[in-house]
Parts: sequence; C-alpha cells; structure tokens
Amino acid sequence: MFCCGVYGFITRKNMIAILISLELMLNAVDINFALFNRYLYPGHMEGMFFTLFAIAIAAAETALAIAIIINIFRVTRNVDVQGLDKMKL
Amino acid sequence: MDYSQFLAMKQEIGLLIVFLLVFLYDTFLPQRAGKGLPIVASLLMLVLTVAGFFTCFLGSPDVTAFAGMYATSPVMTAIKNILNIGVVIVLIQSIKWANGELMIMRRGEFYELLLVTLFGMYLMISARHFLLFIIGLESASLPLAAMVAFDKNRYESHEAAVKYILTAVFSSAVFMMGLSFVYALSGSLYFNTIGYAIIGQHSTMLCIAIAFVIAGMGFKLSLVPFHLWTADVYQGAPTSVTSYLSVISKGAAAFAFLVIMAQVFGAVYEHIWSWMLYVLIILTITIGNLFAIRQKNMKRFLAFSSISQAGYIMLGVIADNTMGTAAMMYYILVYICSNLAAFGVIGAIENATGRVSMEDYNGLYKTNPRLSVVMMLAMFSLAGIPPFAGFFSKFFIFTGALAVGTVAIYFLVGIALINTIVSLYYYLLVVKAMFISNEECVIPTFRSACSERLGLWITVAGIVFLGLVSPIYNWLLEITAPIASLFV
Amino acid sequence: MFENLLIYFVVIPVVMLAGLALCQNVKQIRAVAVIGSCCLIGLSTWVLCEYLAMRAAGEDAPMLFCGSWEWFAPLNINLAVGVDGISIAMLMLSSIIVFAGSFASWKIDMPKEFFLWLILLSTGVFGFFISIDLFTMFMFYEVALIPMYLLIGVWGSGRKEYSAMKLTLMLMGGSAFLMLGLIGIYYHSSVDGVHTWNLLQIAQADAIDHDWQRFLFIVTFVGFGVLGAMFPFHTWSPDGHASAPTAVSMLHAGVLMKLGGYGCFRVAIYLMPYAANELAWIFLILTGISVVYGAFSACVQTDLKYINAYSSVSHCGLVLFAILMLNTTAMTGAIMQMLSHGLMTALFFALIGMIYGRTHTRDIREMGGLMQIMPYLSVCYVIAGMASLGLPGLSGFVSEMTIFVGSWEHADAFHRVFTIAACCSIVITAVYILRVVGKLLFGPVQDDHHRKLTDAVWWERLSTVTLILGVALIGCFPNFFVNLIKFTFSPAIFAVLGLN
Amino acid sequence: MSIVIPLLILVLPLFMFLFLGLAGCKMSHKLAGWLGCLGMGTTTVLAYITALTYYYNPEFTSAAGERLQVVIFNQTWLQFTDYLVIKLGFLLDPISALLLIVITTISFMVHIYSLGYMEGEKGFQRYYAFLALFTFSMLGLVVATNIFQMYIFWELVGASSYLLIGFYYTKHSAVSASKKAFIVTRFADLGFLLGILILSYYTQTFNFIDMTNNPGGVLMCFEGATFMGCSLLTWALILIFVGGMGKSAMMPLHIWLPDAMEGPTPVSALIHAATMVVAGVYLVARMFPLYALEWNASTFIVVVGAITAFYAAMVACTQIDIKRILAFSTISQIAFMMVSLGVASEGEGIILHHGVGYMASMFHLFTHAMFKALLFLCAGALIHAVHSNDYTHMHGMWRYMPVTHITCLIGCLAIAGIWPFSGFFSKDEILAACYSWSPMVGAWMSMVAALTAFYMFRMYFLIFWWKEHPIHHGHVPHEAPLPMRIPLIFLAAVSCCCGFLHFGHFVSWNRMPYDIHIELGIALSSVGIALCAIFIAWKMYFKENDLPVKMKNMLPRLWDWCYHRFYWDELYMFVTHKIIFNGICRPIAWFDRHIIDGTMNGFAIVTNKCSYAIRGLQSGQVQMYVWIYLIGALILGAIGVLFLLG
Amino acid sequence: MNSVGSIIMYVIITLVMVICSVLAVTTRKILRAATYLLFTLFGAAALYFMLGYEFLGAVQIAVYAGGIVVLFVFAVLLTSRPGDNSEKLTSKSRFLGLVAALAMLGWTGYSLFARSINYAKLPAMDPQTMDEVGETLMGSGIDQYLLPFEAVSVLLLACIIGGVAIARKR
Repeated sequence: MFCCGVYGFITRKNMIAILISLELMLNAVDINFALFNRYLYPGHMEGMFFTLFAIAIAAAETALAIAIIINIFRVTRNVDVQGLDKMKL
Repeated sequence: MDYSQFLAMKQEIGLLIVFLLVFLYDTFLPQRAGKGLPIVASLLMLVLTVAGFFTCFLGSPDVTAFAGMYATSPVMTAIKNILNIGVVIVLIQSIKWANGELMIMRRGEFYELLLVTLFGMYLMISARHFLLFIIGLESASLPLAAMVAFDKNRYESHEAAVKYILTAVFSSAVFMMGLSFVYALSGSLYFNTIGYAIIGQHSTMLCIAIAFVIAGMGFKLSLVPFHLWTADVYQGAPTSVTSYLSVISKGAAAFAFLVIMAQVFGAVYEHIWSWMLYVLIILTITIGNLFAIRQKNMKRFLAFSSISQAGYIMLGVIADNTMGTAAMMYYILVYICSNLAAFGVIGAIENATGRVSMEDYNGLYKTNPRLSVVMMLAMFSLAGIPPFAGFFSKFFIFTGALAVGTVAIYFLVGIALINTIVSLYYYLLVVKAMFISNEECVIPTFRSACSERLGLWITVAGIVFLGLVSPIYNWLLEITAPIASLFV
Repeated sequence: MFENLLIYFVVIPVVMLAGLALCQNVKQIRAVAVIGSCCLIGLSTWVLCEYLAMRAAGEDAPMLFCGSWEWFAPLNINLAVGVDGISIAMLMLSSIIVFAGSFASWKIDMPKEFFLWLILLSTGVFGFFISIDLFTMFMFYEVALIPMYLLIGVWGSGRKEYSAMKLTLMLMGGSAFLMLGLIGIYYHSSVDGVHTWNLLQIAQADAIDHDWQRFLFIVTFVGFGVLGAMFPFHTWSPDGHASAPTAVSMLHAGVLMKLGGYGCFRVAIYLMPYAANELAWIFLILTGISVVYGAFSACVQTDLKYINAYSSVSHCGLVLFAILMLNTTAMTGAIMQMLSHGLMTALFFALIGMIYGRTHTRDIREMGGLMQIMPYLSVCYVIAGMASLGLPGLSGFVSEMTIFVGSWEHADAFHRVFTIAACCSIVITAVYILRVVGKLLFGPVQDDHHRKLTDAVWWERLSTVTLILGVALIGCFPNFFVNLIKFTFSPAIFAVLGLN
Repeated sequence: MSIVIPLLILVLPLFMFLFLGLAGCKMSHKLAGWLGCLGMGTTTVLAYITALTYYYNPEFTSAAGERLQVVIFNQTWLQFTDYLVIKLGFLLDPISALLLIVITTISFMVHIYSLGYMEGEKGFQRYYAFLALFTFSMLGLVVATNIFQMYIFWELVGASSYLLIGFYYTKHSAVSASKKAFIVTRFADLGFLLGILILSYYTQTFNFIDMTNNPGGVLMCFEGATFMGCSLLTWALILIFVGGMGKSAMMPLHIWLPDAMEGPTPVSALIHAATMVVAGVYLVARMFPLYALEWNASTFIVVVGAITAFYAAMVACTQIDIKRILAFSTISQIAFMMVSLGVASEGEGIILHHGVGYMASMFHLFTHAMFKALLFLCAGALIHAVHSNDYTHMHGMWRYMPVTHITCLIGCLAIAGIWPFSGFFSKDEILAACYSWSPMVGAWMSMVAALTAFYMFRMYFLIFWWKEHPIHHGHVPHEAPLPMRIPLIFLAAVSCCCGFLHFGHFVSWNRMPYDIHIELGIALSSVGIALCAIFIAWKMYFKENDLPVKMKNMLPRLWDWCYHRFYWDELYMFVTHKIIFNGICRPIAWFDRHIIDGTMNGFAIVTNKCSYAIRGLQSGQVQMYVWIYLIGALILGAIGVLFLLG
Repeated sequence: MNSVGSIIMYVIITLVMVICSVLAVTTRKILRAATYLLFTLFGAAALYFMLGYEFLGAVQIAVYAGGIVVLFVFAVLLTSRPGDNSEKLTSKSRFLGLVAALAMLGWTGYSLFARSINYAKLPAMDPQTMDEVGETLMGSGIDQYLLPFEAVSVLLLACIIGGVAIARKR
C-alpha cells in the first residue's frame, strides 16, 4: 500500500490525487504499527496509540495541504503539479 | 496522574504563554493596535530568551518527565536558548515586513504559527519518545507550510508552499515507516528502550529503518539527496520565513538528529549509520556547493549554501563525541548569526527595492556601504574566514570530527576542507559583486528601518564576538560534558 | 598580558584599524598609517635589541618573550607567543615593508578602505610570526590571506577579478591542507593524551609516530608550500602579483610569501623531523624545479610584474629548497633569502608600481630609455636588479651563497644535481634581470609621451630608500643577521632532527 | 705594517664611489673630475707606499730570503660553518703588491686621461663614480685572503665592468654589449662558484694560504674523490679556471670582450686591457701550487691558452675597428700569460725551469698592462680626434698627432717584443718557458708572437701612414689635450724601460728571489721573427697599394672567417636565442601558462561543468524531488547493509 | 481468533485494501480515486477491528472516512474544471514511479520477511476497555500519553490557524 502511495505520488499530475496517494502511505504506516503491535508486542498498546496520533496528524496535514492546494488553485486555476516548476535549477 | 510534571517543561510552558499572549493580543485588541504586535512579540520572545538564560546559568538539573517521555538538561536548555536568540533576531528583522501592507490581515497568524513551530522544535529536542518526537516534528514543519504561503501576491510563494507541504508529508510518511520498523524491532518507542533493544541487532531491517529515519530528518536538515525542496521553498517563501526556515528549523533538527542518532542508534554507529552519514555528508557538502556556484537569486543561493552548511553541521554528528556536540551547537549559533545577517541584508534590500538577484548587488558598496559590509562579514563568516566566528566554528567542528581519528574521517574532513574552497568561491562572488563590480543601475542609497538595523547589529556583534570571546564555546563544551555517556 | 612586548605587534595594528575607522580625511589616514608603521618598526627594533641583550646575558631557551594566555581552555588553545631570531628577523622585515608600503600607496583611491585592509593583512602577518600556538598561528595566517582578495579585486589592475579569485582560492586551498595537518598534529601531539597546540611542547614531546609524521609532513608542507609558491602550486603568483596594487604586491611578495617558508620550517620540519628527513626528497625535486623553472619562465615574460613574479617563484623556491636541505647553513641561508627576497622584491614591486603609475603600461616592449626620464627610479631599479642577481654587497648574494654552501654539504649525487641546478639559476637570473634593465631603462626612449614624465616624489623616495637601505644592510653586514638566525638552529633543531 | 694604509687603499675608492655616486649629481663636472683624480692619486700613493714597503722592507722577507705572505687584516664577514668563513682581509705578497701597483697606476692614469677624454659628456660624475667602484673592487680582488673574498670582488668587478661598458646607455649596442659581458662572465662565474664549492667542501677552508702552502694536504683531502675518471680536485681546478676563462676572455668565453669596446675608451684601457681581464691570470697564479699538482688542469690551461692566443691573433689581423684589434690583441696576450702559467709546471708539483713560466706570466701581466693601456689610450686619442673607431677614417695621422704617433709606436714595438722595450723581456721569458715545456708549444707561441707583431704594425701603419688623411667636412684632426697627453707619455716611458726591472727579484713561484737570464737563442730568433713580421706589415701597409686586397683574394675563405671572428658570435646567438630562449624558456613559459595554470583553471572549469551537469536534479518537479528522495533513502539503506556485511 | 475464517477474513481485507489502493492511484478520475481511498480506509478500519483495536477502528472511520475523505471530495469539486477530470500519465513518470515503488516494495518486503514473523498466528491479547484507553491517553506515567495528547492539540490548533490564514481572502 505504501508503495502504491509512492507510485501515485510520482505519477499523478493532479495535486489532490497526490494527496490521496499520501494518505495511502500514511495509512500504510498506521496499519504497520497496528499490526506490529498486535503480532509482536501484544503486551502493550504503544503501536496502537501511535496509530491513533498518526491519524490525527494525518488529518491535520491533509487539511492544511488541501487549504494550500485550493489557495494555489485560486491563483493558477489549475491543480496540475507539473506546472509548478517556475523555480528550478 | 501527576500534572505537576508539566512544570518541568519550563521553557515550553513559557513559550506557550507567549503564544497565548500573542494570540489574545491579536484577537482582542482593535485593528489599529495591530501595528504594535511585532514589537510586542519580539519583546516577549526576548523576555523568554533572557529568562531561559537565567535558567541556564542558575543551573537547570537534568529532568525527565512523563515517565521519560520528556527530558531536559542544560544542553537542551542551551540549544533552546540558542534557537530563541535566533528567533528574536528573526522577529526583530521581520518587524518591518510584518507591518507592511501585505501582512495587515495575517500579522497575528504569522507570529502564532511561528511560535507553534518553535514549540514543535522544543518538543523535538526534548522528546525521548518517538510519538512526542513525531508530533514535535509535525508541529515544526506543518505550520511552516502555511507561513511559506504567506506572500499572497507572489506566485512563487504558493508554489513553494505546495512543494513544501507535499514533500514534508511524504518525508514524514517515510520517517514513520522507518519508525514502524524500529518499533517492530524493539517493541518500544522510548529512545532508551530502543537503544538497548537494538544492541547487537545487525539486520537489514534495521538498516532500512535507520535509512528512513535519516531520510526523514534529512528532509528537515536538507541533506542531499533529501534537499531538493530547499531551494524552491527558500526562494519562494517570504524572506523572514526563509531565514527562519534556514537557521532555526535546521538548528533544531540538527540537534534532534544528534540525539536520535546517539541515543537511539548509538549502538550501531560504527556498523551502520556512520557510513550512511559519511556518504551523506560528502554528497551534501559537495552538491550543495556545486549548485550554489551558479545561483543568481540571492535567496536561492543562500539555500544551497545552507545545504552545504548542513553538511558541515553533520560533521558534529558523525564525530559522535561531546566535542562534536559542543562544536555543533556552537556552529549552529554562529550559523544563526551569519545566515541571519545575510538574510537580514537581503530582506532589507528586498523590502526597500524588491531586488534579490546577485547582479542587483553590483556596486552596492558605493551606495550602501554599511549593508554591504554586513553582508561581507556574513559571507566571510559563512566561508570560515578568521577572525570572524565562522572560522572558529568550522575549526572546532573539524577538530571534533577528527577526534574520531580514523583514516576515513581524515579523508572526510579533507573533502569538507576542499569544499570550503568551493564555498569560498561563491561567497566571494557576492563580495565581488558588492565591492568590485560596477553597474549602471546600482541599488540606490536607502535607509533601512530601525528594526532591521537593530537586527543586523546584533548579528554583526555575533559574527565578530562569538569567535573571539572564548567563554561561549568553553561554556558549551562544559555543558555537553555530562552527555558523554550518550556516545559509544 | 600587556607586559609582554610581543603582544603589541597585534595591538598596534588593531589600534591602527580603530584609528583608521575613525578617520575623516586623507591626511588623518596617512598620519595613522605612518605613525603606526613607525611604531611597528620601533617595536621590532626594540624587541631585537632586547633579544640580543637577553641572548648576550646567556639566555638559552629556544624562544624568548614567551607568554601564553588561555583562550579556549578545554581544547588547550592558548594565545601563545614567543620569538626566536628567525621570527624577529621576519618581524623586522614585515615592519619595514609595511612602512615602505604605506608610503608607496600615498595617493591611492579610497585610502581608508585600502589601509584598513592593508593593516588587517599586516595584523595577520605579525600575529603569525609571534605565535607559537598552532591554532593562533593558523588563524593569523588566514587573517593575512583574505584581505588580499579585496585589495587586489578593488584596487588592482588588469584581470584583477580573475587573479584575485585565483589567488585567494589557491591559497585557501593550501590552508585547507594546512588545517587538516594542524588538527592532525594536535591529535598526535603528545603521548599522555593531553593534546597541545603549542609548538615548543609538541617539539619537545616528539610524540607523533612515524606513519603519521609522513602524512602530516606532506600535508603541512604542501599547505605552506602553496603560499611559498612551490611548483606546481605557484600559478597564483604571476597573475596575482600582476594584478595587485603596488603596496599589496610589496606586502604579498615581501612578507606573505615568507609565511610559507617560515611555516614550512616552523611546522612541517620542526614538528615532523623524522618525516622531513625521509621525505624531503619529494619536495626537493619540486622546489628544485621551482627554482630553475621560475627563472626560465621569467626570461620570456614581457610584463614587468610577471617577470618579477616568476623571479619570486624562483627565489622563494630557493627558500624552500634550502630549508629542505636540513642543515644549519642552508637553513640559515633560507632565512636570509627570505629577508633578502622580501626586501628586494618589495623594492621591485614598489618601483614597478611607480613606473606603471607614470607610464600606464608594464609591457617592456612599450617602454625604453627610462633612465633618461626618471633617473632616480631607474637607478633604484638597477640596484634592485643587482640585488636580485646576487651582487655582493647587496642581500641576494649573501643568502644565495649561504644556501649553496649549505646545500653542498650533502655529498650524494641527488642533492648535488639539484644544488648545481639551483646554482645555475643565478645565471638565468642575470639573464632576465639584465634583459629587463636593458630594455626598460637603457636604450633610446621608446615612447615620446614618456618624455614629459616626472621622477619620483618624496614619499616614493622614502619608500624605496628604506628598502634599499635594508637590502644594503644585509648585504654588507650579513654576519649580524646570520648570528641572529643561527642560534635558533643550533641547540633546538638538531636535538629534534637528530642530524649532524 | 699598520693596517691604516692598506685599509685606506680599499676604503678610499669605495668612499669616492659612494660620494660621487650620491652627491655627484649636485657637483660640477670639473669638481667631480678633480675629486676623482685626487682620490685616486692618494690611493695610488698609498698603494706605492705599501708595495714598496713590502718589497724593500726586510721585515717582509724571511731569513732564507723568501718573501712572506702577510695578512694585514682579516675580518670575518660571513660565517657559513665553523670552518667555512668568508673573511674580508688584505693579503700582501709579491703578486698582490705587483697588482696593487699596476691597478692604481693605470687607474690613476685613466682618471687623468678621462678629464680630457670625457669632457662634457653627460654623466661625467657617474663615470668617475664607476671608475672608483671598479678600482675598489679590483683592489679588493687582488688583496683577497680567501677564495670567497676573491669571488665577491670578482662579481663586483663584473658589475662595474657592466656599468662602464653600458656607460652610453642610450646606445643599443652599448647596452647589449654590457649585457653580454655580464652574462658571459656570469656563466663562467658559475663554474668558479662550483669550483669553490667543491674545493671548500673537501678542504674545509677558503683560505688561500692554507691551500697553497700545503698542496699535499689538499691532495690528501681529495683522496679517492673522483668524478668521471678524474680527481675532483682536477674538476674543481678546471671549474675555477673556467671562471678565469670568463673574466680573461679565453676561448670559448671570449666573445664579450670585443663587444665590450662599446664602453668609453679609457674604460677599455683600464678594465678590458690592463686590469680586470687579467684577473683570470691572477686567479690561476694565486692558486698556482694547486694547479702545479694537477697535470690535467695545467694542460687544460695550456691548450685553451694556446688556441686562444692563435685564434685572437688571426682575427686581429683582419679587423677594421682599431679598438677591436686591440681587444683581440688583448685576448691573445692574456692567453700568453695563461699558457705561461700552464707551462710552469709538469704536474705532481714538479716545477719546470725554476718556475720561469710563473714569473714570466706575472712579468708579462705587468708589462702588458702598461703598453696595452698605452695603446688603448692612444686609440682613445685618435678616436677623440676623428670621432670614429674605424681606421679607414684615420690614415696618415702622423702629421696631426705627433705625440700620439710616437707613443703608439712605442706601444707597438713593446707588444711586438722588440728590444729594448718591455714586451721583449716578458715575452722572451714566456717563450723560453714554453720551449722548456714542449717545443711544439714554443713554436706555436712564437708564431703567435709573429702574428702579433704583424697585426700591431698593420694597425700602426694603417692609422698613421698608408695615405694622406681624408679630411671630412673641413674637420682637421688635432692633437689630444694635455690631460690626455700626460698619461700617454708616462705610460710610454714606463713601457720603454720597465723591461730592465729585475722582475725575478720581486716575483717568483716560490717567492724566492731569482735572476732572470735571457736565453739568447730564443731572444734573437723571436726578435728576428718579429722584425720580419713588421717588415711584411711595412711592405703591405706603409703606402697605399693593392697588396692587402690581393692577399685577401688569395685566401677569401680564411679572411672571411677571421673577419667574422670564426662565427663565434653567431654560434652563441644561435645557442642562446634559438635553443635556450626559444627552445627552453618559451616552452616552459607556455607550459606554465597552459599546462600548470591550465590544470588549476581546469579544476575550476571542471567544478563549473559538474555544477552544470547536475543542475537537472533540481528540475522544479516536486515528483522528481520525491523520487530522488526515495531512491536516495533506499540507496542509503543499501549502503548501511553493505557496510554491515562487509 | 486463530480460526481459518479469520485468516480468510484477513486475506480478503488486505486484498481489498491493496486492490483499492492500486485502483486509487491508477484511476484517471479523481473522484473515483477518492472513492477508492474511502474503501481502503474502510478496509483499514476493518483490519483494526479484527485486530481487536475497536477504538482505533472507530477513530479511523470517524476521522478518515468521515472527515478526510469528505474534505477530499470538497476539494475535488472545488478545483475540478469541466473537461479536466481525466489526466494522462506520461510513460516516463509512470516508469519512474514503478521503479521507485517496486524498489521500495522489494527492499521493505525483503527486510520484513527476513524477520520471519508468523502473520498467521495472532498472539493472545487482553481485550482493551475504553477505560484503559482513556487512562492511557490521559496518564502521565510510562506508556501513557498525556503529553503527546496536549502537544497534538497544539498542533491541530496551529493547523487550523494556518489553514485559516491561508484560505482567508484578503
């Protein structure tokens, strides 16, 4: 799943699609934590709580990222990430 | 539950109080009082800094709170204070910008966000648990994305924000992925516990975990090849934000990185991460320099310069000893002063004329001698020319690194030294532009704002005296001595 | 701290810097520069007299006027000062050249900035010569290097930006090597784990093991050798000198290049005697090449400064060459050569600057018969030339002969071949010096515009006379200087080198 | 003897140099000239006092009658090692006393002469200053107590010669001549220096007395030190002799001397005829006991000398410029002295024929100094009169310049070796020495002597007779002024009678008095040959005729080669310009600019290129950034594994 | 829990997740991508439930499915323009993406399986109660998360401020 996210990030042009890919990646991490916790260290709940907080963080990230994307959409009327190369080299 | 534990976090609490005061000021005072906000914020930060130094000198004991999730010690207090100083300078320098037309609506938010990121950095530094660390990391980077986008009228600002947030989230995903592996290996997220758990573990998984952790931190430190966002973001962001990003954020990350590497992965220094870092340092310094050579935009130029500076800072990490740590902290302090001086000048000129290209600086000395002298001092300090502070910091960090004493480290330092020549080249290009080149349309003489001048004076004082006045470095060495146990 | 005389070598320039910063007009600037440089000459003379008196009283420590003040205590970095005969000779040389240089740049543009940088440069130079702590030594070394960039870049001529950059980068490249070497020395400086930067202590402990010595010797020798214009790291010199303004060329060729030789001796050989013994041959080859190569290159140049720069390569090569011979006589010769070359090359550059200031060309093909137009400058030029080609009675002869006699003490074929090659350079030197003198000063006047040019004015005369006096003094009474220098070698270095 | 007078002999000229050099430009010509003469006159008197005291005061003679070598003072000047010390001192022995007399006399005469000759020249004061400098250096050279002192003053005379040759510095030819003189002698001095280094390395001393009084000891020092089959002592001596060859213009280092005639004529008389050019001879004489040890070295001297003598004589026969004729004649005569020194011994320290060669050489040095100076001064008077060096502008001068005519004739007779003029005595001794060494050399040298008589009289007749003086532009030649005539007359008088000195009483190889006895056979035959040669010259050149042209056409090739001095200059030009300058210097300079400097610039260029090459990394595409980020992280992991495993 | 059924459930859930996520990144329509994402998130929630982390599953559904996906949909609707809802992928970027993804997969997969965890055997665990969760979240002892809780609140506040600051018009 993480890898899917990676793939999506790199291939998609639409910034929102990229964001979706990022969500996938974060989710993959969450699942990892939960699984490791459950399978390897069932004694405590650290992984689970990490996941919990990670979800919160992911939410915050997404919110902010979407705000920024909308913001740039207002400026360029476009969400194509490949158009964002005014600054380079 | 013991809520008194919060009291251990003196600086964080102080910072939150400042944050609250700023918030309240911004929310409840009428619009026209808003002009005072930057000054108030600066003053509050100053108070916090001074208070922090008092704590420092009165002797703050090693404290851990929340069952070892949070720790503070003189070293941490010191590094936080160093960051505070930088923040104060940034705030002072940005007063004019913050009071500008553009910022009327968002002045308060700027300060609030800035303080939150600083809070995040505090957490990063003091965290002894990866969850807290992640939260600190995110607090330190996410609001910055918003700050990067503050310059609403400039397209670059938006583009920079997008690039920043996307890579930031990506890198935090990678980082967390690495953490999940670490967790899988050790079953804990406490630094100490992990540290013990991985002794003797030499698995592929650990390698990839460490690589991901380094990558995640490398993003904040802008180590090559995790640095690619840096230039674009520095260029696009408002100058005040760029300066904040380049020094404070990097400084905090560097220290946090040191703590992680030493405390968590200290056991596998020799086997795994010293070599990873070795390669990264070489790449960072070299590629940063190579890119910096060609830059025409001053902010972009400084971005690449700060990338290669990060490489030098990492020498303090790879040294893996107290001398390296002290040298690194010292380096950060000096770097804060030098880089902020440079950004201060750039900001002053940008505010006055809106020009940021290196060609615009041609013949600057003729019209604005003081600014160009400050810029020159900054460049010399960054290049490591005595008697300015940069020389001392570079010398000490090399000394710290060479304490390792292996042939490999001599080679590494040799490469770093050769790179200082390249870096000297491009720093001198700026000096050349200002002092030697002649231009038809020179930036006209202008008088920079009081606040900007004040900020520059502070940085100049730093550049000149930080090196020559030895007690500063001696003190840093002294306070880092107790953490010797961190290192193998 | 301030009861130590030596510290004033740094204090005076710093005070001068402060004074210059406060100056409002040209007159004040000149006053500060002149008073300051007079003070420096006075101070160095005073130190010399005191030194001789102390030596006469039987003081036999390797360094006198020692003082050490803690700086970065945890790293054992001290501001340690101390001088022996060599340092004093160098201090004398530097103060004379600073003095002459101030006069030579009497009418420079933007005098305030110029003198600020110049004095900063000399601060570095003086600091370097009085330091016996590797850290402070290195720091002053770099302090002396960087002002060159602006001095050449702003006040230079020709391809000044290129030259300034090249010079700065190459010298800094050398100092990069040096930094590595010095820190390396620090870490291997003692047996008991308490590292030190102090030259004398390191030399006494003699704890650097042989493998490290080899590495550190090469690194430090190359590092200093770059500044000493050792082949093949000399290419900054022609361009740099050609573009530099007069006083800067003077100071650079006269003093700064000596830092290289001095450093090679003081650090590379003094601290790594074993490696010096073993690996000297590598650098002997390089410096031997320098000597001959520089001289040959100078023969075909047409720019006065290039000629002189290549001649400096040759002469400074001889300095390093002699140092590497590792015996008292040759090393004494090397130090004498430093003094001698410092003075005469400063004289050369001063004269070239003065001539250039009048004719606005340095191409010898475009000038001729200057003897008729500016006899004073021309006579000085001839004197400088004679000193350079080693006429007895002037300084060049003394130093070269000492070097040759010293070098000849090695009886093996390798040393002999290179010594003979080095001896040959005196013939080639004669060729290029006389070529210039013949084309530039003698013969008919080449350009009629030159006829209305004037001869030297008083400050130029003062500047050149000072230097000529120096050259003649060394040339006529060499034994005084030799005795001053020699003491340094006899007990100290041979104990360490284990030679002879 | 107190040290005051000897010290003054050295200090006075030095002081005059400094005084005239620094303050001269503020003085009138006359004052400067007279001051110069006064100073020199005083020096001359002091030198005479010193020399005569030395010769006649018995305190300088040992009980056995040997003249002692006296070191008047010897001050340390520069200490190399414990043993190798340069001292500046004053050594008084027969030859240095002799040279003191010669130098001061000629120098004084030239000073006086120049009052007239150089009158009104620009730089008159400078001229006198340089003369004083030269005198000082030359005196320092001859009284040197050690070889390094000699080397020091050796260099100084070279420099003052340079300055004086280049006196007319606006003339290209003068400048290049001075340059040539300096560089050629410099090159020779390199040999000298190396010789000194070798010698002193083994003997651990510079001191002449230590070396020459104990030749056996020196030989011991060199025990076993060989290089290419010869003892290093031989090499050292040959190298030292090379220094002498340079100064004394022996083949093949003679090329500077003819050109040096660009200087003012009195200078040529002083430096390039009488004093400086015999420094080489003096050097060999100084080290004579060592040369006597080494057959190889002394034979080398003989061979070089003999070839040079003949060569120079041949060339002198064809020259047009009278100063050049005299210059070649000088070369030839000095070669005589050299040969004479060479033939004085047979190696292994065996001295031939009571060392007559040594004595003869010194004798000839003395007489030659007088008559050659005389001839040069005559030439100067002629040049002064017609403003040309060329004899084609002279002819028939006897009518206008009687004093010059007579004195010149005396000079010519002296050099031709006609009894009773001084040249006869000295040359006779030389020939005798040669014959005793090897008859072949003797015959060879006799032939050269004949040639000498021929070319001198060729010159004499062409100048003073041949035909009526061609008067240009109504310019009538006039006799030289008084200050120029006095030295002519004085020197002519000396040349006439100094042959009757009992020279052997003053100078001999072992400093024991020694009676000269003329070997009648050799004397008669050489006078006879000389007379024949003069007769031929008379036949050919007394009256205008076409004999010379016929002769020239008979041997055109030979004449051409002689006229062009056997193309030595061209050969040197080729070597210096084509080979050294274009073949070494230029390539090195090119190499430096393009290869070495190119490498350094190359580093910069490569860095820049790299910088451009990698700029694609920063594509501005955030997806690329992330891709690189990820790959970087993975590779980093791989690196970790790599080091973990290996 | 170790029944075959649960293993099958597990496989199904993971398969759904993987397929949906693949679809999410490969579909051309952005809105569909959001939908696939929703499915994936639900899958994850299901997994959490299966593992016994009911609270986590609930949070997953509430925050992710409820909040984030809605946000996405809004954003998509806000930014979509007619005729722009299908994008073409360049083959170069697809190739690069594949390389990166596969390399990542290979690396992490290798290192994970090198550990040889027995995924089929779920170890026993005490079911957690809400009390326990609350205690852990608000406690300050070891393995208790009061501080991160407070810290994350600051972070959320900051993000709100930041979002407002950016999104607000002049």
